[in-house]
Amino acid sequence: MPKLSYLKALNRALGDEMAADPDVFVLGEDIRVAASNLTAGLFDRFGADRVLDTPLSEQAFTNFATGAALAGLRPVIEFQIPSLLFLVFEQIANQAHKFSLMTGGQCKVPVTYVVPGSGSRTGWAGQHSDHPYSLFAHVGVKTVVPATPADAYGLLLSAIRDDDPVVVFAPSGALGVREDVDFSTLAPVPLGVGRIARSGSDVTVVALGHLIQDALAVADELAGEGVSVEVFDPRTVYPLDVEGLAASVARTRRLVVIDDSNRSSGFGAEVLAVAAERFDLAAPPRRVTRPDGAVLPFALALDRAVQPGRDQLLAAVRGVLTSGGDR
Amino acid sequence: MPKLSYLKALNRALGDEMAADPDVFVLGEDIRVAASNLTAGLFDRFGADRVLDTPLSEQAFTNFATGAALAGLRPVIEFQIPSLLFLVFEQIANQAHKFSLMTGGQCKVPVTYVVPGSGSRTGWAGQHSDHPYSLFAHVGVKTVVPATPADAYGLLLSAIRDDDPVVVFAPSGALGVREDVDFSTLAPVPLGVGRIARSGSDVTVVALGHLIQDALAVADELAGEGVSVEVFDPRTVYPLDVEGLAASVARTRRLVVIDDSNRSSGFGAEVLAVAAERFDLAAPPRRVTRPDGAVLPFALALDRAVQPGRDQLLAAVRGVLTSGGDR
Amino acid sequence: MTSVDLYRTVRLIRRFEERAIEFVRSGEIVGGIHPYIGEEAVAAGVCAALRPDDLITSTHRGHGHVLAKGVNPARMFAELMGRESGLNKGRGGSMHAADFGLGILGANAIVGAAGSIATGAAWAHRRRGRDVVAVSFFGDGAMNEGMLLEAFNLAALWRVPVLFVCENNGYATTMPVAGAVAGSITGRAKAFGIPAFTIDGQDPEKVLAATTAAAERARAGKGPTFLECLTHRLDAHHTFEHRARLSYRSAEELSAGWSRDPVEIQGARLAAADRAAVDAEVEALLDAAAGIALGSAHPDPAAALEYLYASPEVMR
Amino acid sequence: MTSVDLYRTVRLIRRFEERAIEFVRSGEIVGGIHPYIGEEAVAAGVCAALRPDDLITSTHRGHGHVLAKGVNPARMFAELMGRESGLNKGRGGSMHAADFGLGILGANAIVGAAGSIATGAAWAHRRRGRDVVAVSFFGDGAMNEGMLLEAFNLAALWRVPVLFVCENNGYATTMPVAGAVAGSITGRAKAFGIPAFTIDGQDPEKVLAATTAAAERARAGKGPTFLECLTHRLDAHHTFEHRARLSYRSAEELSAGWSRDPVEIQGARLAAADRAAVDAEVEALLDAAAGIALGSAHPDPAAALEYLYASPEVMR
Ligand SMILES: Cc1ncc(C[n+]2csc(CCOP(=O)(O)OP(=O)(O)O)c2C)c(N)n1
Ligand SMILES: Cc1ncc(C[n+]2csc(CCOP(=O)(O)OP(=O)(O)O)c2C)c(N)n1
Ligand SMILES: [Mg+2]
Ligand SMILES: [Mg+2]
Repeated sequence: MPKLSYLKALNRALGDEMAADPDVFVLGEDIRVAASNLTAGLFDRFGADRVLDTPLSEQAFTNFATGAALAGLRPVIEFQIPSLLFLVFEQIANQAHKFSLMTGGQCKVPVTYVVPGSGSRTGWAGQHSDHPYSLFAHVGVKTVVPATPADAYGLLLSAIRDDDPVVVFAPSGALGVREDVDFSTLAPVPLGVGRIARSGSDVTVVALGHLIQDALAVADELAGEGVSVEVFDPRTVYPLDVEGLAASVARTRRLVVIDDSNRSSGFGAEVLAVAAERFDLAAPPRRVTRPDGAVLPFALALDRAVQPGRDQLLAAVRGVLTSGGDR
Repeated sequence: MPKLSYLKALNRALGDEMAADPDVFVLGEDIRVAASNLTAGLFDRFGADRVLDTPLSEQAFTNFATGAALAGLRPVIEFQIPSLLFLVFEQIANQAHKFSLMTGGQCKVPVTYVVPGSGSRTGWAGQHSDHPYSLFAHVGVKTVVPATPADAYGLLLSAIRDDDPVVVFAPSGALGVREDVDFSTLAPVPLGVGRIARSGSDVTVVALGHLIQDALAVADELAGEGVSVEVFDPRTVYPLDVEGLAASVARTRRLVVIDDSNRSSGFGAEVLAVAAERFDLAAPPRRVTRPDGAVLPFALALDRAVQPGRDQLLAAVRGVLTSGGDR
Repeated sequence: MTSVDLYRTVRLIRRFEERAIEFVRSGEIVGGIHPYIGEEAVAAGVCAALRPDDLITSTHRGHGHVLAKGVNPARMFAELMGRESGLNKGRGGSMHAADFGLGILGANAIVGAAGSIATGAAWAHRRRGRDVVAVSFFGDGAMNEGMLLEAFNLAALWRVPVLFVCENNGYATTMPVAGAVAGSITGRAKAFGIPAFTIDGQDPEKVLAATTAAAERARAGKGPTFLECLTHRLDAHHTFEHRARLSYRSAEELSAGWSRDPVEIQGARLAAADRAAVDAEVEALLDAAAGIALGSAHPDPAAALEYLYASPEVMR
Repeated sequence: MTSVDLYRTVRLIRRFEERAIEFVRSGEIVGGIHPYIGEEAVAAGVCAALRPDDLITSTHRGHGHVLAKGVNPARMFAELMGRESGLNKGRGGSMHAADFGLGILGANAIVGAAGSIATGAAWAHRRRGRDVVAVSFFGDGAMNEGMLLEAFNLAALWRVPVLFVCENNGYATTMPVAGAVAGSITGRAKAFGIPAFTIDGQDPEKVLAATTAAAERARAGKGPTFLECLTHRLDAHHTFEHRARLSYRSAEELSAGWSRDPVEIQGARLAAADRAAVDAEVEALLDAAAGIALGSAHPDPAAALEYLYASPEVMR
């Protein structure tokens, strides 16, 4: 079977959907020459009206996409760096997201925002290393963080087809992931539905995006010690697949989340809050996250120290396995 | 003793600190005539160089304040409406917040951002009714939501004196609160330290800002039924006073949060996550929040329906009091 | 569009606003409004130049724009009163009136936000081969919002059929233009290569003429035009000002503004009998509209989150 | 400032960048850099006109700015290598070099962000009675960022002693100016009432002269000036481009740029022996600097969050 890389899967999904639906177009910076490769080949295939190279005017082009969506199109915006989402936060959270309710359902805003290379990029430092998916979950904008090439393909497709704004984070650490794929099986992956990335029975590890690889590695390592780790990949940050998570935790009764957000009021907090409200756990759950308020320092070892990693996950999993007698 | 209103307390704190420290100045829209009353009297007292009426250029004047702070001043920005914080999210989260770490501690950015009238303002609808304090907690910007006039005074003072950026949310629903105050006792209230707004022994209700009034009302009502509710006011959203909260919960072993954020990945989620990690509760905790992704509809009854209220809090408290036998 | 039609529109807006202010006073409208009184000629003249399928975006001070574009006053009153029969089913209120069937993409409560939305919508229609024009209304204060200036650039670069209509009423809330706008308003548009004109915004016929020319230019594929309409806000920034006294302009300035009342300017062009007939017609229309609005149902609080998502099926 | 001094600066920047690119290739610098090669005359000329207590803000392509403002090349190399002895103690890297002791308020990785920061800092100093001038460097691409345009307005309104230096190198990454900037670059500044000049950015003496005049004007309380410096980026947008082939400009265009190499333009003004002496001096300086940087310690990962808060005591 041919290998498909995550980045190529995104590119393929975008191209397939542009071919299938003439209302889909893509805009962003340096997308004509496809600096990030997300749009590789698309300018030649679809021309300047469907692949719109923009000036550095993120706020205006984000609202421009909202306007185009209100007029019936399905824009996809590529954002070169994750912090550009801070710059257009008003345009997404306060404009695109609110149109449907505020107009009493008169319109829809099917815009997809894609960040190819979210989270830390080695050596890009503080202003280019954010992973702000929890912010969008908080304001209620549909948000996905695919982990595998097939999911990258399928979730991007669903995002574009969804009638609401959807943010797609493609973590830097996942872009290079490759997978054997039968192309004929590539299909939309529904928003809001998680998957079991690895089944297990002793503890559920919730992970997203590139951290799935770490979760699987930790699961492997612990398997050698006779511990059976289930890895649950919600795929969609918001809406969260609470039922899928509940089903996993019902089996394992132990829970650890690894999350590349900052700790406070992040995705990990949400998972633990749901656990506190609804799950009957045998031990207190744990979260492995970026620290509160994290700013990623430039020096590589410091950058790595601030990101959640395998060692911390291992320690957290061990922690929930040994604690809990008092519950 | 004289009565002090919450809004007047903010105004007094700002005036006192401007008198005490010539480096403090305030900028914002319509602050010369003091449209919101936050700056009432200050233009006449301190002049145009200390009370700077700005054009509608929120992004630039937010960074302008950062620049002035880097040059040694202590700017206070008034934002007329809460969603302006979305518009300047990059300038706060990605600029002001990051300067200290990224420069290796060479500088500080002591800017205070004040929103007099955050949350729902009756009849101002979807784009003017946000309460985005959880977003700042997530990115790690110090954030306070005072509940009483004395706290409004003391927390604003501490915010201005703090060497980091601090966001001060003054909820619309709290601005009119009045309190008997001996002015000579007005003093800074430290950031990061909560208070017990009412002591009790059966359940801890965590509330912030205007919701303290609802929490106290519910506590009153339940007192009539023989239930003793402790109301914990963290005052600071970030950093959260986990020790204070832990001390309260250690006594009550039951926990409900009422929070005017959206539910997902909000302040309520953080409190429940901390509870799940650290507290030994007798019953699953609950949160009473805005719904996921909430956009406040204009019609009054709908606006109210989307905000967390007393009835929901009452039901949640009753719920945690009766559940928990299975733990 | 005859002089009578233009008069009918300015008169309709004026009387709608006066009644709306009454409804604010009586508590039927909660939260207040930003009255358009004094600026009616801009909305009337601009919208008279548009086709039904042309688009507009409006502002916090938007009642005039949407009335001029043809909304049913009963549905607009109902919206202001938060009723289910309102334009937005009571979900939007004064600052968000929208009627997509009439090309009204919504009023926007964020100053400067809608210019780029209008630009995107106009571009989308042109891409589909339609010769639709979009108008974005905004105030002098919006000229200082970077996102609006960015929109000028996109519109100019891509020759988008959008008209930027700046209602320069001299103030952004309490901030006078001179304190807020360095350089000139039209100079900013010209800097992006957009033809820009300053016109008398008190005279609907002049506004109509300028807009007609700009719309033709846009339809012909020649790109955006900018119109600075000099006008006077003759009432409060917002009805809260009726209670809070904010001192930022003099009584003389206000009465000078009243001497150029657009209702009088346009009304003077009609024979007295015709004018009286229109006045009566407008009154009857608004009586009926107010009655319908007052009689219509409040939305069900249980449906508070209806319409939150257009694709709610994935929400679980 | 003599011709020799200006030559020393352009030569220093050039050789610093060439060595930095080598360090990227060898892996000593992680994450790559945005080389300033070809644009050295702008930084050299501008900073030569400044006093030590004047301020600058810089960009993602900022090594030249900070070197010209006087940073120690050893500390700059060390910063690029993420060492504790770096300007920012290894916490900032290529896009964030700051040296507050030298008036360098930091490079900024967000295009268009720093203009308003420089404006605020300059305003603050003036309020304190100091006649300090701030310079904000940015590229042609930044001219489309609304927040920068907003900064022009504040600076002009409040007559802030700030100079806006636009390095027009023809491209924002791969986007040519003509595709991105409607109207003209200087026209945008003029629209805010800011005097704006287009100058030859390859000649450090011309840049120095223009900046000196602008700085005097600012110090005299006459407000901001805008300088568009026409220049050529003679290397990649970023070193990643050395691997990824992006086709957006021709070989001819690039070689035309090289025919106006600022190092040659300024070097030609020196006697051969003087030039050789400077070259040797620069090489010795950079040899030593690189050696110091390579030999200095990596920060301790346990201190990864040091400096996160300036008032950490409230963090619990
Ligand atoms: C981005 C933004 N900043 C501030 C506000 C608060 N605000 C609402 S209307 C207004 C004044 C707008 O002035 P202008 O654009 O001249 O329009 P006018 O009210 O005069 O019609 C302000 C400051 C807002 N709604 N949005
Ligand atoms: C607001 C913002 N948008 C996009 C980027 C990504 N980016 C970094 S540099 C750059 C090009 C900048 O062009 P220009 O301002 O002309 O400066 P130059 O690189 O030519 O020196 C882009 C798009 C960014 N860092 N910030
Ligand atoms: Mg105005
Ligand atoms: Mg450039």
